[in-house]
Parts: sequence; C-alpha cells; structure tokens
Amino acid sequence: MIYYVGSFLLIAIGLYAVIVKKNLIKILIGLNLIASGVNLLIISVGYIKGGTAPIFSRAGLNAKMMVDPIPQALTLTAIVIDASELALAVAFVVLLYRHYKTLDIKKIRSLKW
Amino acid sequence: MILVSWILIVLMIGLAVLSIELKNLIAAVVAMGAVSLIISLLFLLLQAPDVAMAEASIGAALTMAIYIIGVRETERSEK
Amino acid sequence: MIRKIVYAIFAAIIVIALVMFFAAYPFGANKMAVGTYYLNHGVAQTGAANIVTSVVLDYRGFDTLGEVSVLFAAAAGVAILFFMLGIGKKERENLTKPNFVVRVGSRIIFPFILLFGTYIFVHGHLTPGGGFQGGSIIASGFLLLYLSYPGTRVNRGGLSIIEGLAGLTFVVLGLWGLFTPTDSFLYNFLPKGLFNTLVSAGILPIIYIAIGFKVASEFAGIVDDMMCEVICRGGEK
Amino acid sequence: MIIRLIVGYFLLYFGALFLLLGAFGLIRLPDLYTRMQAATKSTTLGAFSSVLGVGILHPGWFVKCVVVALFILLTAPIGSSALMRAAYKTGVPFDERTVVNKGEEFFDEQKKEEAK
Repeated sequence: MIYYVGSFLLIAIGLYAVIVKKNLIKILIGLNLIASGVNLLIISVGYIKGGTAPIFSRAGLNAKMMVDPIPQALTLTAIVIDASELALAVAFVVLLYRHYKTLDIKKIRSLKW
Repeated sequence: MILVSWILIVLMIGLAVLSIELKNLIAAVVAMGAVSLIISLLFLLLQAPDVAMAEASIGAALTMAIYIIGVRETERSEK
Repeated sequence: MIRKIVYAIFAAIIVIALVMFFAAYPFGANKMAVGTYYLNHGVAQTGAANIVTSVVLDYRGFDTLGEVSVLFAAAAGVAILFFMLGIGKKERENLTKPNFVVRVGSRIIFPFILLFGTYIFVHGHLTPGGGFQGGSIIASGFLLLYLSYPGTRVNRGGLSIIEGLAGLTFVVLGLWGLFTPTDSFLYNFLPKGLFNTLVSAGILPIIYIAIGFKVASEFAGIVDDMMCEVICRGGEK
Repeated sequence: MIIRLIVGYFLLYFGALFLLLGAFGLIRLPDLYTRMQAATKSTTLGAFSSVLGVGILHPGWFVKCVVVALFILLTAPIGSSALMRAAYKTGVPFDERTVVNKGEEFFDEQKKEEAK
C-alpha cells in the first residue's frame, strides 16, 4: 500500500514542477519524475504478497506464487524509451539556449501560449 | 521488509522535493539521479530484478550524465 | 504565490482521482488472467527460464521491434539536431585534463565493463538481465572513456554498421517465421533445446544479443554526440 | 566446514563493523576532505571483506564474489580521488583547524609535467 502512496506523491510532485516552474531543465526533471512514478505504479500493481520473481532458475519454484510478468515487460521498454526521449529533449533545450540565450520560458517568445 | 520500504519511500519523496526546489541545477539533477537509484531498490523489493537493473543502469547513470552535459552547456543555476 | 497554491490544489485533485481509481485494485492481491496464462504455459511454449524475456521477445516481440525503432529515431534526432542545425556555437574554456590515476584506472576497468555487459545480455533468457540492460551498461563504459580521455572519438562508421546489422538480424529472424508452416511473424522456429542451459529457447538469445548490440551502439552514439558537441567541436573553431 | 563458517562470518561482521565506523566518520569529521577520506577507506575495506565473506559462506558464488570484490577494490579509490580533485579545483573551503595543505605544490608539479 505504501508503494501506491509513494508513486502518487511522485506523480503529483512532477506535475507541480511541470506546471509551476519556469526553468526548462526543471520542467524536464518534472517529466522524469512523472515517468518514474508511473513505472513504480505499474510495477506495484503486478505485485503479489509473498511472491517471487518470474524466473524459473531454481528447482521448486511454483508458478502460482510468482508476480505478474506483463507489467515488468511493459516497464522495461518504457524506461529505455524515456531515456532516449529525454536525450532528445536535452538536445532541444541546448539549441534553444543557444538561440535565445536564456532558459526562462517566459522570455522565449515562441514557447508562449 | 515493510520498514525498509517505508524508509526508502520517505527518502525518495524528500529527494524529489529537493530536486525541484534546489536553485543549483547540478544539485537538482544529482537529487533526481538519487530518486532513480532509490526507485531501482524499490523494484528489487517488488520482485522485479530485470526492471531494477534497467533503471539502475539507464535512469541513474546515462540519464544523469546526459542532463549534466546539458546543464554544463547552458546555465548552471536557476534565477 | 496564489498561482502556486492553485496549481498545487490541481495536482492534489489529480492524485485524489488516482486514489479513487486504484481503490478497486488492492495492493498485492490477484494477477491478471493473461499473466497467469503466460506463467503456466510460458516455459513449455518458449523454453526460456526468464518469463519476462519470453513476454518481451516472444509474445510481444512486435512491440519490442517498434520500441527499438523509436530508439533509433531518437538517436538520429539527436545527431541531426547537433550536426546539421548547429547554430551559434558557444566558446569553450580550457577543460582540465583528468589526472594519471583516473586515466590508468579507466583503461584497466573498461574491458571488464564490456565483459560484464556482454555476460548480462548473453544470459538474458536464464537470469535477470538482457539486451537493454547489457547495452546500457556498455554505453556507460563508453561514457567513462569519454570522461577520462576528453577528445576521444568513437568510430561512428563502425557504430552505424553494428547498429544496422543488429536491426537487420532482428527483422530477418522475424521474416523467416513467415516461411515456416505457421505463417506468423517472429515465430520461434529453432529447436527449444534443454531447459535452463545456455543454448536453449530457440531464437530468443539471438534476438536479445542483437538488441544488446543495437542499444549499446545507439546510446554510445547519443553520448558521443553530446560530449563531442561540448569538447571536440568547441576547440576547433 | 566449521572453519569455513567461522571465517565467513568473521569477514562478514568485520566488514559490517568497518562500514559502521565509516558512517560515524561521515557524521563526526569537520569538512569535505576528511569526510571523503573516512567514506573511502573504511567503506572500501568493509564492502570488500563483506562481499568476500558472502563468497566463502556460499561456495557456489565464490568466483563471482571475488570478481565483485576486486572491482570494488579497483573503482572506489579512483572515483573518490577524482571527486576530491574536482572539489579542490572548484575551491571547496578547508576547515579552519587544517594544519598542512600539500595541494598547491602537487598541482603545480603536475602542471609542469604536463607542460613538458
């Protein structure tokens, strides 16, 4: 249960950072926190009390007492995609800084909305 | 097990608040990497060793390095 | 100040909605029906000891193919942004060189990091680990090389050839399944072998090795782009 | 058999004791440089001997544990020396009770060697 609370709080903190902060790097940190929180939430949905990891590496492991493998597979691919997209986002931020000489989104005209 | 997860989650929330409130951007990025590392420990407690390895090597090493390169190329502190 | 409070209340409302949604899914109770099916039949159908591997590569192999291509698109995007649109380059002050200890130490450690990554993605179907984890460990080894010897370049042509061959292996093994009697993409046509040994589970280890090479070369390319934007190109203006 | 158990548990508790001492040093010492010394030396010895103790207690894992221990022995001093050097170059202040500072002459000698 505490895992649910932790991941909800991580999502809330990330959302707050994305909305309120004006620095571009802080916004990216908020996005990363949201992604981590969602990963933790998905993994903790698949957990079973007293379960073991879904790997038949030792004898005597019972398939009934294993945790759900599908959330783990989904999260595994999501983490790699997060990293590559954040690299792309950091490249965009570096180019924006070179063009506008600032990281403040209030001063970058073409990002206003 | 339950006590360990409580301690880790309280630490994780504290580090997340630090990582969005610190003015020094490099310190903020390091706090975010610490959040990733604690999350990988939580994955290990939730019986997901594959995901724990991926999070520890990608989220805590490569992502943090990419962020630090980006911060070094731009401004170091938030005004 | 009032703006911050309003947005904090907004985030709290979203958290309350999430709590109300997840009240129907208590922590640590039951698994999904599909997961139960995979756990019961996965070993007999794919022959891999690690069920996560068999879900990633066999039951949802097409998903993984799309994910690898997203990774390729992101790496290509970083390269294009830095090398073709490189507007207004910033001047670099002199970077200090790392000292003797770091240079010699990283030269000793680097082959062991490569060995460790290779071990992880070769044993992906038996133990925790696999192509994504091993590939990113190898890429962090390249990052160590960049940090300790500023000014190194990786051979980008070799990286692209490795990456292309790895992707081609994945697609060719998938297409081969179309010519077997089952007519399905990514069909596991090789013999399963003895359970829980290194040569088992048909095509899964081959695909995971290909994914390991592909992830390693792509992340090494991203790191190379970003580090060289800072170090190599700043000096040669 | 009994000797193996004794040696393994001795190494395990020896390592745990040194890790505890390192944590005390991290709290008690005054500035970054001395804290880093406490956190490096005792932690390296503690992690090394406890991993080795686990390897002796489980003979199936012995080779892997020796490799991990060697890796810790190799990486931890290198990483802390790089961190310490970065802290010195960016000008982290010393404690006021510091008696001797060999940093100046060391970095000057290194600069001369690089200039040659």
